[in-house]
Amino acid sequence: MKYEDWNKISRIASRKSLWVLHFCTGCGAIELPPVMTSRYDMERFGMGPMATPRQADVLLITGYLTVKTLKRVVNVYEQMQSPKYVISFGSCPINGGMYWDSYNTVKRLDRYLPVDVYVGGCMPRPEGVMNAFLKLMELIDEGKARGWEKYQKYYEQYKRNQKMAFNFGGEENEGA
Amino acid sequence: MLEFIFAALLIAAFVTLFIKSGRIAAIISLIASVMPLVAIMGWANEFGIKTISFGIENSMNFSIAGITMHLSITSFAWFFAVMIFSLLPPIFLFSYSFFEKNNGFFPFMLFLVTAVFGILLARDFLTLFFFWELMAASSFILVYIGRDKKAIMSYLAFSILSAVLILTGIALLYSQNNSLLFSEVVFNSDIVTVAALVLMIAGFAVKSALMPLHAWAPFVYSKADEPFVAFLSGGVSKVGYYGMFFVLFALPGAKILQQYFNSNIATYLLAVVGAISAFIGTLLAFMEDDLRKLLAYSSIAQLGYIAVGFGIGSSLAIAGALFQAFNHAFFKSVLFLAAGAVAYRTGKWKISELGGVGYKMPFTFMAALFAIFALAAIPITSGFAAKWLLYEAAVSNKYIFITPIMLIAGVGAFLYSFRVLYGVFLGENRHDDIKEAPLPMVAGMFMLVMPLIIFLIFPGYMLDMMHSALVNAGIGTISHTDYVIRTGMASYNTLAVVIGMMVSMIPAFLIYVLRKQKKVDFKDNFLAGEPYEFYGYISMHAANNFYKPIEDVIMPYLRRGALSFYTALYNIMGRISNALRKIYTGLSQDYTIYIIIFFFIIVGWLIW
Amino acid sequence: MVITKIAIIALYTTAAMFVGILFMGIGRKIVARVHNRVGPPVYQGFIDIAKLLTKKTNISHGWIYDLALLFSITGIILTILFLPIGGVKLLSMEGDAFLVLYLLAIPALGFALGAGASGNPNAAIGVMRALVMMLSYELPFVVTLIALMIYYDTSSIAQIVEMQRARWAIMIPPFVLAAAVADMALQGMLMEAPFDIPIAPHEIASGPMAEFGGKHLGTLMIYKAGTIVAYTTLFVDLFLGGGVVMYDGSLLAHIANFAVWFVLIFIVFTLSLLINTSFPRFRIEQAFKFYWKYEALLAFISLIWVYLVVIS
Amino acid sequence: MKALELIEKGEEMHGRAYIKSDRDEVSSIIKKLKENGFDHFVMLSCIDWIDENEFELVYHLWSYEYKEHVMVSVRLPRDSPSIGSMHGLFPQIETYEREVHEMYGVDFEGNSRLTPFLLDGWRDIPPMRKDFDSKKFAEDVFDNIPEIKEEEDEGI
Repeated sequence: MKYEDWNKISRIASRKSLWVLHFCTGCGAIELPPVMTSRYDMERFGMGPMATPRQADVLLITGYLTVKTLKRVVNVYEQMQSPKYVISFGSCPINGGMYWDSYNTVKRLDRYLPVDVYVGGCMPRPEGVMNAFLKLMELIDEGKARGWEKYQKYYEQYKRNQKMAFNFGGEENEGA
Repeated sequence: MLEFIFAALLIAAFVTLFIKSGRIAAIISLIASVMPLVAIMGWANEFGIKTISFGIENSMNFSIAGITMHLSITSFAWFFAVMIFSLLPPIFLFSYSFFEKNNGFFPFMLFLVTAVFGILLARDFLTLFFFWELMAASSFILVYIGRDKKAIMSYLAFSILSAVLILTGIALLYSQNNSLLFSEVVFNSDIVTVAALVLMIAGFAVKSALMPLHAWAPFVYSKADEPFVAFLSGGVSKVGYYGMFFVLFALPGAKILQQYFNSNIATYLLAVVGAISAFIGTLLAFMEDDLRKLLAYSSIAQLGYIAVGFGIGSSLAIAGALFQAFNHAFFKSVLFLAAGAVAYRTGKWKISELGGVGYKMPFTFMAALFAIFALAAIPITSGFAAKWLLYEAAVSNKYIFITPIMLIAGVGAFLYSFRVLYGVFLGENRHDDIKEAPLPMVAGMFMLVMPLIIFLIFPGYMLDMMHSALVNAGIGTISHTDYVIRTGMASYNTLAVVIGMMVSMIPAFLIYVLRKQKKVDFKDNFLAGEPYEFYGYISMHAANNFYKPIEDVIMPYLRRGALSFYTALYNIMGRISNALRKIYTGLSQDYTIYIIIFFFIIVGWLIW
Repeated sequence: MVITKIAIIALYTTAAMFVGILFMGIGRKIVARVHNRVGPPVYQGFIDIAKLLTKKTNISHGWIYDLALLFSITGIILTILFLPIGGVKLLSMEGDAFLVLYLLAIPALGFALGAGASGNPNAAIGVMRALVMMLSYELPFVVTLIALMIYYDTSSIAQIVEMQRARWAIMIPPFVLAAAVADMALQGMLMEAPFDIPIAPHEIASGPMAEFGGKHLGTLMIYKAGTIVAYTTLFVDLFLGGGVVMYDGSLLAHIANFAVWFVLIFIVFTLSLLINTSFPRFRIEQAFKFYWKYEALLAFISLIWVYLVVIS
Repeated sequence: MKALELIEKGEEMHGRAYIKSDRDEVSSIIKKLKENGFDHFVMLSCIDWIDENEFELVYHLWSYEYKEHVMVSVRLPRDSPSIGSMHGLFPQIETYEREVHEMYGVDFEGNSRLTPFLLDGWRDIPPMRKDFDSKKFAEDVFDNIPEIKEEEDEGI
């Protein structure tokens, strides 16, 4: 699917009205409400929190992911309608953060889901979150935020990785 | 002509008595039921829809045991006959595949049809009562087939009550002017005639389940076979209203009541009873879990509207009432047949157990959907025109208490109509194994839905059919063309609505067509976020006690329902009969004492 | 002549829908200003709808689910056709207030069917609340409607607007009470804060819209915009004279009436928004009791008052 | 310390009463404490003394009356750790026992719900035991999940 012929209006439209599904895992969940208050006000970019995956464009993963939570995150991601983007907060989804040696924490999130924007920091401040949103808007505008296409294209590889994580590395039996 | 029809119906009834297989019996009764319909249509273009007069031309007199019965067609009977008898062919088509074995449904149904035909054609009170009893008897046997004790007992009690009321009414009238022929009955506004009128109206009201006399309806509707209940609630309840219409308007009953009380207090009471039964019927309907009981209460509510129309009495109101009767006959039969089709396939009646039937039975669902739209009076069906006339009449007569209650009952209809659609047909798919209902059933249902569409676009045709009935009853008519109804207050142009809808459907259709979409099955959505295979199967169908928050608010006020009134009545009767029983002590000398005492009373009364 | 009539109707309907979508953006701006926030740009409504309609993948749960899409837009445009806008009688000579009342039910029921077909339990509970809300706010609204009909002795909205030329209905003493009651009912119809029970995002995941995404949600946004215009125009037509200032059919009259109508529905909408921002959400029983106890009482008082005025 | 008066053998540690007991008299001690004011069951913790080849189960109780915290500890052999379930005394002990069972492998007779509780589809030895090397497990499970290989021509 050639990216350029995807008309410009729908790219502008999806950039200026991003609806956020706030998947509150780990300790980052409390970082989003300040962004909605009057000091930072993400609504001026047309962004608003949405209740269900069907209505949302951006999936916000806000902390460490255990294997059990990863199952739910993948299910929610697949229910969203593309074009969909993923932003992950904090250092845990990047490389497991301070739980790097834990038996249960998933290390690199982008092996299971295509992540468009990472926000570093062991829970970023609201300014960091705002920068992440602005960065995502830039990427959409330049046409670089195509995680959902990547997921569709390499679907088998993602599914294989997810199954391996669900079986804690083992290949044989089906994940419970 | 009439003799031929009666003969055909009775022969068919007797023949089907002895046929075992349901299929053949259904075919015979189908043919037999088409006969009256053909005759009625014959009279229509013979006399011309607008010109049927009160005449006696096509009459027939036969005498049993020396009493001559006078039967002939009139304009009111013609309108009600069209309404009731066009229900029959689809119902018999439906029951072709509903009954494998002929369990007595067909013969007694045909007896019931002859009885109804007789009532509509009766020209004197005796024939009216004779066929009324025949109708009560045959419908009682059909209820008996349902084998439910409570339904049988309540139906028996209320049929007897209605028969007694009508008989005393006739007796009082006979004492006035000792002739039974309708044409010779002369009315003078005195207490006896008024009492007779009130008793007869009450007698007819029992059959059409008005609020205080409705106690039998929920039991009977939920326990008898669906095709019979469809005809009972669709057709037979209209016979009650035919009687009421006849007594109030053909024999100038309403004018007598008006002169006697020199204000229309009596008919206003009838309107209030109708409005109350519409309001409380709706409230009870959306709290019910059994599908057929819900439809029974909704039937009581919709019939209440007709009583309101008759109560108001203006030409607008009666036209609205007759239109509503026509619509109710059709959409209520479709709903009961749809409930029958669902029960035929899933064997369940409780809404909480049903769910997702619409995906596997799309045609039954479509028929029920359209009937529900007609019931909820949505402007895309003919249901709205009827209710619109009633609202216009009520507002133009400045009835400020009846109109809000009626409108709220109308809006309440949305609640239980969604309950039926969601609880039974939509929601999470719990019935994967069922197939669509057999073809005859679906055909029967769609034949019943057709008139609702025809009279959506051209309500004028309906008003033409009513025209002769209204003119002969001395009620004015409504100015209307084929698709515009004009009343003093405003006008309703159905063509504008239909064209407006077509035009405004274009943007929606464009959006629907331009973007392609992917069908998604259920497992993907109702467990949003939870991995389906891990969690096992939890039923997520929010069907039972659906309106719980409202029930808790309304139920305390409805506690003293009509049923508690009847149970109290039952207890009193029980105590009185126990007391009376003590008289029969079984000793012969007590009886001789009673005879002597009675003899003295007679002698004393003669001397005094 | 017919062509110009159709052109006017088409123009006014699209203008009304345009104003509705504009009001969604303005509404969010006003709410933001009350929260001392900057708030989205005024044309945010258009962007949201454009984004939703240009979604790449759309999901559907069967033909009944798509029915919601068809019903909602058809119903709301049909309702706007039957409402006089700025004094211009589109089709409202053909139908009357009862027709509009029931036309407003078409999208609600079609939308409920779509939510029901989506199979999501949240949607079913949301629809139950929406229908109960409709039942509750319908009683006071209908009673005030009847009061108006009895006073003006007509049930057609166009004639009511016609008769309010000299004096707006709200200036007549009994109708001040009726207007207050109707305004609270309007709060329920627009599903603003104290009564946004059916679309509560926290408890039932935005209720009936739980499974609507992409173009279905886009049509729902257009329907929401339509309802904003339809309900406020209904209120303005019944109580504030339908915004008719100049009566000759000239172009200037059209523009003046349209402007006055725009200002009036803006005031009514802002009033409901200010109530929206200052109230938490009611529970469904509280809303039902509120409408059927206090509001109905006030409504019946104004009805009887009008009845007495009419008789004397 | 009120707890020490109640049960003789025990000493005071960091301001808390510390009572050593063995397998079969633990429930009687806890029952006694519960009846005399220690009605708040704080938690059940387990320590893995790998060099002494023993598990130590510590039942923490608190009394609002005396404002005292008492720790009843039990030593279990590491290879076959099993003890009677206490959920008769305090219902919530059942959940703590499930967690200790899943994380350490201690068996509690009488607790019917020793099913997998926090870990999903776990097939290794209970992870909190000292002989379980979490770092190595994390590396060989999560680190060798293969990269997503993309065809080079369409580098995004």
